[in-house]
Amino acid sequence: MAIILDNDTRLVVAGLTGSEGRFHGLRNRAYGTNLVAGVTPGKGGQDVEGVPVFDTVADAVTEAGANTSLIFVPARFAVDAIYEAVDAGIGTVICITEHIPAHDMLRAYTYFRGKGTTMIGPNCPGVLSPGKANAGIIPAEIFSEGGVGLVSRSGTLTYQIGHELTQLGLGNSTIVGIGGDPVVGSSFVDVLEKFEADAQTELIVLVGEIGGDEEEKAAAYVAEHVTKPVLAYIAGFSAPPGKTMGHAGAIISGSSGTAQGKKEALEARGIAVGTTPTEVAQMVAERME
Amino acid sequence: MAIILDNDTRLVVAGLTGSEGRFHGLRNRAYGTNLVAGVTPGKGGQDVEGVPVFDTVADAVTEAGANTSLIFVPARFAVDAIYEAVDAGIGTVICITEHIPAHDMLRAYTYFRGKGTTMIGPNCPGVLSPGKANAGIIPAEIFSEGGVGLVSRSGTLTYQIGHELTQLGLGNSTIVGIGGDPVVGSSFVDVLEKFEADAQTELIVLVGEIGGDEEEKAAAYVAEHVTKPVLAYIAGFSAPPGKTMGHAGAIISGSSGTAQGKKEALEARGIAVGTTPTEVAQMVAERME
Amino acid sequence: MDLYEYQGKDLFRRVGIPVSAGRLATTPEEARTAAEELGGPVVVKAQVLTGGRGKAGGVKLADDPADAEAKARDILGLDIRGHVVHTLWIEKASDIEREYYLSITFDRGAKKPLFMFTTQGGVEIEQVAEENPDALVRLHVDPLAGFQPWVARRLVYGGGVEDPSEQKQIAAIVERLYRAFVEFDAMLCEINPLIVTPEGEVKALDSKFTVDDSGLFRHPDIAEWRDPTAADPIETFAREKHVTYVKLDGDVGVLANGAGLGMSTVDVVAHAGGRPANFCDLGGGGSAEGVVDALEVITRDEQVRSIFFNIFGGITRCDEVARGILAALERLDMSRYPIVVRLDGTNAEEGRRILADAGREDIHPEATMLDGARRAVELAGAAA
Amino acid sequence: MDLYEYQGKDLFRRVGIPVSAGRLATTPEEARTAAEELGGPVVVKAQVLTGGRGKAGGVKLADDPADAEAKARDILGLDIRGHVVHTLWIEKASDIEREYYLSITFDRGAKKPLFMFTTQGGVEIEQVAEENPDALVRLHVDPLAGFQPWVARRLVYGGGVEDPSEQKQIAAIVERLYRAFVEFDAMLCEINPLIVTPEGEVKALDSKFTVDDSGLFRHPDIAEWRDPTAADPIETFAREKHVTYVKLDGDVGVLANGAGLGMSTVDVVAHAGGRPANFCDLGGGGSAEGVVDALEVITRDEQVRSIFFNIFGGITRCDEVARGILAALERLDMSRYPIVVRLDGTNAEEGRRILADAGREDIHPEATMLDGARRAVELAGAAA
Repeated sequence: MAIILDNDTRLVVAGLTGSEGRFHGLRNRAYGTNLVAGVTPGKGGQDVEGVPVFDTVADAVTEAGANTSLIFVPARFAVDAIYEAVDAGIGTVICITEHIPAHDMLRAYTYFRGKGTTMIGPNCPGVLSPGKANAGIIPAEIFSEGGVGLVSRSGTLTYQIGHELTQLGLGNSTIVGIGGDPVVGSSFVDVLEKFEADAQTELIVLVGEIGGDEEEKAAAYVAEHVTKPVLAYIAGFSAPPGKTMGHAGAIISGSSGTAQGKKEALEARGIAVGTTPTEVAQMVAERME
Repeated sequence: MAIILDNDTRLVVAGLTGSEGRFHGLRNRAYGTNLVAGVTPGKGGQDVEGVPVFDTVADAVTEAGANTSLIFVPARFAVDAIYEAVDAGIGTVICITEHIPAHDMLRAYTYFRGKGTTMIGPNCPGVLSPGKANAGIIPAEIFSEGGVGLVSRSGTLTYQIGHELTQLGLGNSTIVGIGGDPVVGSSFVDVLEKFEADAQTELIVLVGEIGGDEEEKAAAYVAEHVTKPVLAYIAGFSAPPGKTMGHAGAIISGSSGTAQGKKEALEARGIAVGTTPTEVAQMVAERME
Repeated sequence: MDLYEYQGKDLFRRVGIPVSAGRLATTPEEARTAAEELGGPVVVKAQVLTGGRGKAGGVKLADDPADAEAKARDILGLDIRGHVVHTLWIEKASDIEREYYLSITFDRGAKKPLFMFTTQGGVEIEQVAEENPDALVRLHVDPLAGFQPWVARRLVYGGGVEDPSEQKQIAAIVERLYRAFVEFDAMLCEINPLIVTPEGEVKALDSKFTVDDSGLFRHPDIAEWRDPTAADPIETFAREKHVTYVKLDGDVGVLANGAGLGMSTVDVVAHAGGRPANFCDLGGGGSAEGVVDALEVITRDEQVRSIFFNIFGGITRCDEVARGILAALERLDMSRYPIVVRLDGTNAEEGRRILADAGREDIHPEATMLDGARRAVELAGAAA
Repeated sequence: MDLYEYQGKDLFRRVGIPVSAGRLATTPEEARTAAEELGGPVVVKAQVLTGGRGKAGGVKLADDPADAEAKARDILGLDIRGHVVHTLWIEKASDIEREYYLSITFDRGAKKPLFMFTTQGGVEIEQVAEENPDALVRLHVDPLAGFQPWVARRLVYGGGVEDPSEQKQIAAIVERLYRAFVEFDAMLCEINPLIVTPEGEVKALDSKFTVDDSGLFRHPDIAEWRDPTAADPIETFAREKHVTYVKLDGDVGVLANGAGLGMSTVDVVAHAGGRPANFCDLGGGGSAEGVVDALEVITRDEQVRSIFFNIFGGITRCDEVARGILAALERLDMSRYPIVVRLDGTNAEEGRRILADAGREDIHPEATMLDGARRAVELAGAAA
């Protein structure tokens, strides 16, 4: 099973002929992902190591049966690529690109949510369903297949926790990096809903960070709608207010968005919060026994 | 039962302090409609013959429990009144105003359809559920309660047919004037769906006219989804191409939108089309026996 | 409101869509001067609000100013499908390598703007749609999300444009056409043909532009472009009188209240074997004064032999209509016209009584729409 | 990017939001000249990117040019919450009848712009929200449908503004503020206070404006406003080197790849009993050159006593990081800093071998993040 990506995934990479798109697209294919097409306007008819390139996403859907789009195009063109994918009937859009203007994403978000599209990112490492498919830049080799669903606003921190899990002999159903921007296509709640419905997922780890109130909303959602055990980790306890910590969304404004506030909100709903990545992994191992 | 308006209707009139809004709003109340509020910015706190006036629709919802909005404000302000009603949580919006720019309605349509609002009009005579409630300018006294659902793009033509029905001893569940503009909030299909689901409605009369392809779509919809008998009348057989016939939407463009084309589309789906209003009424009477 | 080619091109120019240089001319002499100013060969184009002017001899190439004057002389005064040519657009002639088609319309069914593009330009788009539907790319735009660059790419790549410079130029034109469509409250913006010159330049060789009448208040400059000479003179008079009127080609004058009832009345007159002279909607108000105005409009049509009033009173009060009829009979010369009157709905009885009390022989009351139509047809026949 | 009051007011002026006339000054003499030009009493206002300047003595009324010069002298050089005043905004003084509050922010939770308005202006909005929540009107705008006039009415009537002229002026300001918010890619536009003068004129007496860094490419003029003197000098240097760096107040320099791992590393250092000196994200690429740049930035902070590299290689290759560390040790004076290195993920073994082969005593390899943090804390303590 897994979520978002599975054996039915037919991936098209927007920007496959660019250096990043090519590198990661082919890496994803090497992992076993069914990479069926690339899209680069003006390069239709070419191919990248045997993967056909089309001028438009619509062509990739019609000619190659693409159902999932992975976006690697530069920030100024990325929102257009999102609209294009949605309007071409792509059901799942994963956008790696960072520095997309927040207002552009705000409008795009309102649009694709109305269409029922599943969107992950932008400014995210992508999605990996170990043993099935990988779309993005997550180093798949450090993860193995299993029952832990992992959802995170951060990339490398996810790898760190995944690595600790692997070392404890635990695998993952799906790893979802939802991204660190102020507006992302899927929130924790959206992904929790999918994990709850997924047969493979036995336990969920939520990796949050300072800024916004998505962790607080996730806590409320878990209390009401999630029957599976949920554990959490929050980064940014030492962050000063008013400074963005790398991610555009990771900023404490006034008294809201602090790591301590998030930890308390989660614990109030019965979700245990680990102090270090190592501790979280150990807590997972205990629950999974 | 009836559709759109019933005994649970709690009407707010946007523009109640204007001459038209006042005249028709009070007429609707005199008919028995539960007129709970009026809205005119800057006149909050006043009343019109005992009906409280508020500055905003939100206040009319909160303070007076309004759930249906009837819009009588001038064209330049009418779209704003639609958005305001939708955002205040009003579930049914009926807009009488004519000459609203088509682009404004196009955007508003896309917006309120996404919110699940039922919108009737603009440039329409309103909705009447005989014996229950009347919102708009339909002369209620010529209609009686009964089993015929009547949906029309035109006002007076509706009265004409309704009058002929009344003279044959037949009554109506609801009379819906969907309006004669290029973009209206509810199409024939939207209203047919409601009539099909309505226990009171036994038979449906659809009154179309030249322009657009809503009658053709209705024909296809009836064939697939409507179990109740449907009869039709189309106006504009003698209309020349390229001239708008009073309604902005009543225009034959190229070979599309002709009365003959609509008649054929309806008959191809087994919907009988009367040649004159009188004939339609007689056909209804035969079916209702 | 339909715009002339030269007006549409003015709007194109405002949003940056390339068009050829040109001048207006209303006399052969002005055409000559225009050709002199423009230099080189020019095209002399009849400005009429109808299609098919090319076949009708309304578009001609002129090699020099003298030729332009001669061609202008030929074209001015031509009757093209009932439209007499009063104005010419003199435009620098273009060499044409290829002809494409691009338009954006108001798709009422989908409730979205619809782009259409094909490289098979220069002919009627309906013909392409019928004979070679695969060559026509159709694409909707979400009115709230607005234009996105991929829309232009889908049109250009989907249409099979292969030259990168052409792709780029057309994509820019697509985006600007959308801007024109929204900014000017258009119902239709069509470029046919959109040409490619031998030098690879893409430009709009023609324009078809329809502006939403309800949006005109935002565009006073465009509203002023309305040309009273373009429409039928009676329709122009009707517009001045604020009467909704469409001229038809028969002898039974028709008045009704409401557009739907009006159309239906025209149909019923035809159904009764008559030939309606017009469509005329008294509107929702239907004051006595409005009735007088409408009768004044209708009787300007010399073909009219009888008049049929078909009123179903809602907001309109039948007594008011009856008073209007009597007022018109006093103020206008109505002696040639038998008037059939059918009144129903609000205050119908009072209206009927007012007319009866007037005791005029030229007023013929009827109880139903169908009977009224039959009577009016009969009276028109008798008067002919 | 946060804007100074005078910059935000410049943007307000561009969209038509009324503000008082003013001048910039960086010396007491300029303040005097500004006051002379403006005429009458002026307010001398410290331009700093932090709140609370009023309480800190950064805003003073001056009766005449001489007084303005004196007040400017008082304020220039003040340290307000760590921000030294270099620039003053000299503004014509306003009489204040009432103080309101109006803002629009990016509501990340709702994914919509959020307007807030209250007639209880002039104080921190958080305080109003807490003490008198009913007095605060909160209203979202749909980002696709955009601004609609009713939004302004709901704010104005809901906030209880009773004077019709005020209602109208504020409604116009609301609409313009939305335009500023969208046009300038703002994350926050706040007017506090929005004042009403005794003459009934409504205007913005202050501005708080934050522009989305990712949107700055559309606003080169605003991007140029970035003031290098406003930030910590090391952060300014980091920006020049394209290193993502936030200064903290400890002695353990921290480098990690990725923002999340970076924040977590800082936390784990604190958890291990240490005091992190900074947050520093090497970014996704993590080239050897990037590592040298990051080390150069971190070691500008004289408080740093030890450095902790915490790398989990994904796209970042650990061998590249190792080479960068060795290159930095050659090119920079790193003798004061013991360096703890934890490498995992892509090419981790090769990276560890490269460091081991270098045989340097100042490099301390550790196998886990937690052990690495503990070691770095220990070494910082030993070095202190």
